[in-house]
Amino acid sequence: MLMLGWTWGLLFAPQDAVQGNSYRIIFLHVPSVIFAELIYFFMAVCALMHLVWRVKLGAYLIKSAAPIGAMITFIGLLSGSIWGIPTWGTWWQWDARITSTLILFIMYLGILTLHGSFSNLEKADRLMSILVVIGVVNIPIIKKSVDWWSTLHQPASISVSGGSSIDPSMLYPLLISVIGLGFTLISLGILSSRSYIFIREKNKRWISENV
Amino acid sequence: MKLLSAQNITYSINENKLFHNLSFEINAGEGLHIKGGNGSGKSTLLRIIMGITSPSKGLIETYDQDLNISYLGHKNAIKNYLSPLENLKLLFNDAELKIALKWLGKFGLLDVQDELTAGLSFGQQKKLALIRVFTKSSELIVLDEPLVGLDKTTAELFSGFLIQKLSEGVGLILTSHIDPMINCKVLNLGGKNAEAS
Amino acid sequence: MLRLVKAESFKLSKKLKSWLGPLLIMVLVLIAFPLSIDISQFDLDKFYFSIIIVSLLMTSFVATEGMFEEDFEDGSLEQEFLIEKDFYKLVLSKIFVYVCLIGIPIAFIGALFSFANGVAIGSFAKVFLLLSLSNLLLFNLFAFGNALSINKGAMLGVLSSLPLALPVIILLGTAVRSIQFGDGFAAIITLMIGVGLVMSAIMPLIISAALKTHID
Amino acid sequence: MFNLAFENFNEILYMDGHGIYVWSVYSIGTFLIFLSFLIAKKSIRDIQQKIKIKNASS
Repeated sequence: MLMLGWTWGLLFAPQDAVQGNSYRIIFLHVPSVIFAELIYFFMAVCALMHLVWRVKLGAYLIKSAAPIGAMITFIGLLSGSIWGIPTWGTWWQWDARITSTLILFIMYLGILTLHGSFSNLEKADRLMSILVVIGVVNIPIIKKSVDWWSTLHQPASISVSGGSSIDPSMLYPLLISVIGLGFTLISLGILSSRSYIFIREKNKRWISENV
Repeated sequence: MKLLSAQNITYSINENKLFHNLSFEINAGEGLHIKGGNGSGKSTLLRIIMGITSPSKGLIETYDQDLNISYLGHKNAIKNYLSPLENLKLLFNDAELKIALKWLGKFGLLDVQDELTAGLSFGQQKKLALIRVFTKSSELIVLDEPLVGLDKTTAELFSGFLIQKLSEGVGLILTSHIDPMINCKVLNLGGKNAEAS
Repeated sequence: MLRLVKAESFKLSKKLKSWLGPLLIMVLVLIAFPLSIDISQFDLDKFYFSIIIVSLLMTSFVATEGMFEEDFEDGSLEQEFLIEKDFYKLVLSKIFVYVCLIGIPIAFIGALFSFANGVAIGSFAKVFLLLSLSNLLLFNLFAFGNALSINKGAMLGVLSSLPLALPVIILLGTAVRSIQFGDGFAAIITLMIGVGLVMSAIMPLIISAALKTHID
Repeated sequence: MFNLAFENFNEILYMDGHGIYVWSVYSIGTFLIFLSFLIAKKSIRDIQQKIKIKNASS
């Protein structure tokens, strides 16, 4: 799985040599923003699993997915603002999308700090899951309201996606890089959740037998 | 009459087992003294019995759905920015308040009833907290180290009260390092597979 | 329920720091801000409302800080749990009392200061209603943040729930515009009342689950 | 479609002046992803070692 992830992941570096200029950032930017949200929804599903059916694995998965989510959101923000320098002439715009992505990033950090602040890990798991579930309810609300706000304040806001008529020679590498990043993140997630499960269950017999 | 029974209670915190497969039951008018060293899980067991903490495995069964429990733990649940009198007024209605005031007199706290509780000594605060247990009518009394910090006269008043309550058919569960001078069953948490004797 | 409301309001009224503090902070920010910058009245008018809104956010942040902490520290939560078996009523009455004793006065101060902003006398009631409603929303949200991290000081939890409050701020901004231009205000107020009702019904459930986890 | 957009290696680096942005984004991105892989691997190795030590001692 790891090998597959890396082979796919490595693919997107050569592929984006197809078209010119700073557009190339799209091959990192768009996938990372997509996964920034997907990971959060994944975490929300895990949180529900943890809260409703008391599956411990759910909490473990959230805990190991949250740093990855924070990282990928950060990459998305960073690539977006660096992309903004040549195209918009500024690295930050109070645009709806950017703002809501920033809020998402803050939420990831909040989840991480919340979990880190408890000595009783089971409590931490449960409270974190509650926060994640509340957060997922709020994401669409935040998105909507930020959208609303930005249309009020800047009617002529800059559209981030490069239009709907995207050329196939750009679309295919984009798709491939989305899939590639997906596999990379899945393998990363498996790795880190494996280590976290080890850490949490180190006293169980099946772990010590299968080191 | 059975008040409450525990079946195969196991509790572990961060995967470390605190105790394993405990079973016991409490009948009305019966006392249970839980003994054990520091960190053997006495307080946790009390919290499990009251349903505050949920056990990792096992079951607590109460035979009356709304069993009235009075509880006094390590935390007094007393507001230290209020006076003793105000604290009592927060807790009780008028009828109960009369009984509470009587106890306040017996404990010698009438002189300080209008001062801030924060200024009271540890023992005085403990007495104030005990009044809650003494006044509320309940079917089960749960006490965690009630005798710590109490002087001899109060301790005697206290065990006298408990003995009277036991004879009235109230169940009692307590932990204490000091002998409470009451006849009750003993549950020792010291060993691994402790059982009620 | 009535018992809890009475007890909570008695407790809060005895804690001078907890209810007077936020009010003072609100007044202080609103007075200090115009003093701190050298700006003409006309320019100040343009964004004084956003100062009111931000200080509203900050004061409700401060006001809710010790909401559950004290009850958790001294063991009152456990006692309450033994009586009621959950915290729904406690949380509901706590939020109610806090909104009444702190939230509404803050809203009043905010509305008073909005006069300085060239708001017509007739709009006073509107601004007041708006700010009180938003305080209801904010207190609910911050109470949730508080409940998440009572054992580590409330700050952390409130910070992690801060993003949840942003929509309220945005909504407020819109509402203020609608007051100034005199259209769409009724729709916004209805929306806020609706959201407020739903939230005050659901939030205590979530908060009491969080509190339960804490004393577990 | 599969023709290279650039004529030589220098142009790939330069990209009409946008190269610095593009390459910095990619280098930071890959660096972060790579770093998190390393961290995850290291924590697995650490915990495995701990368990082994524990197994040996018991």
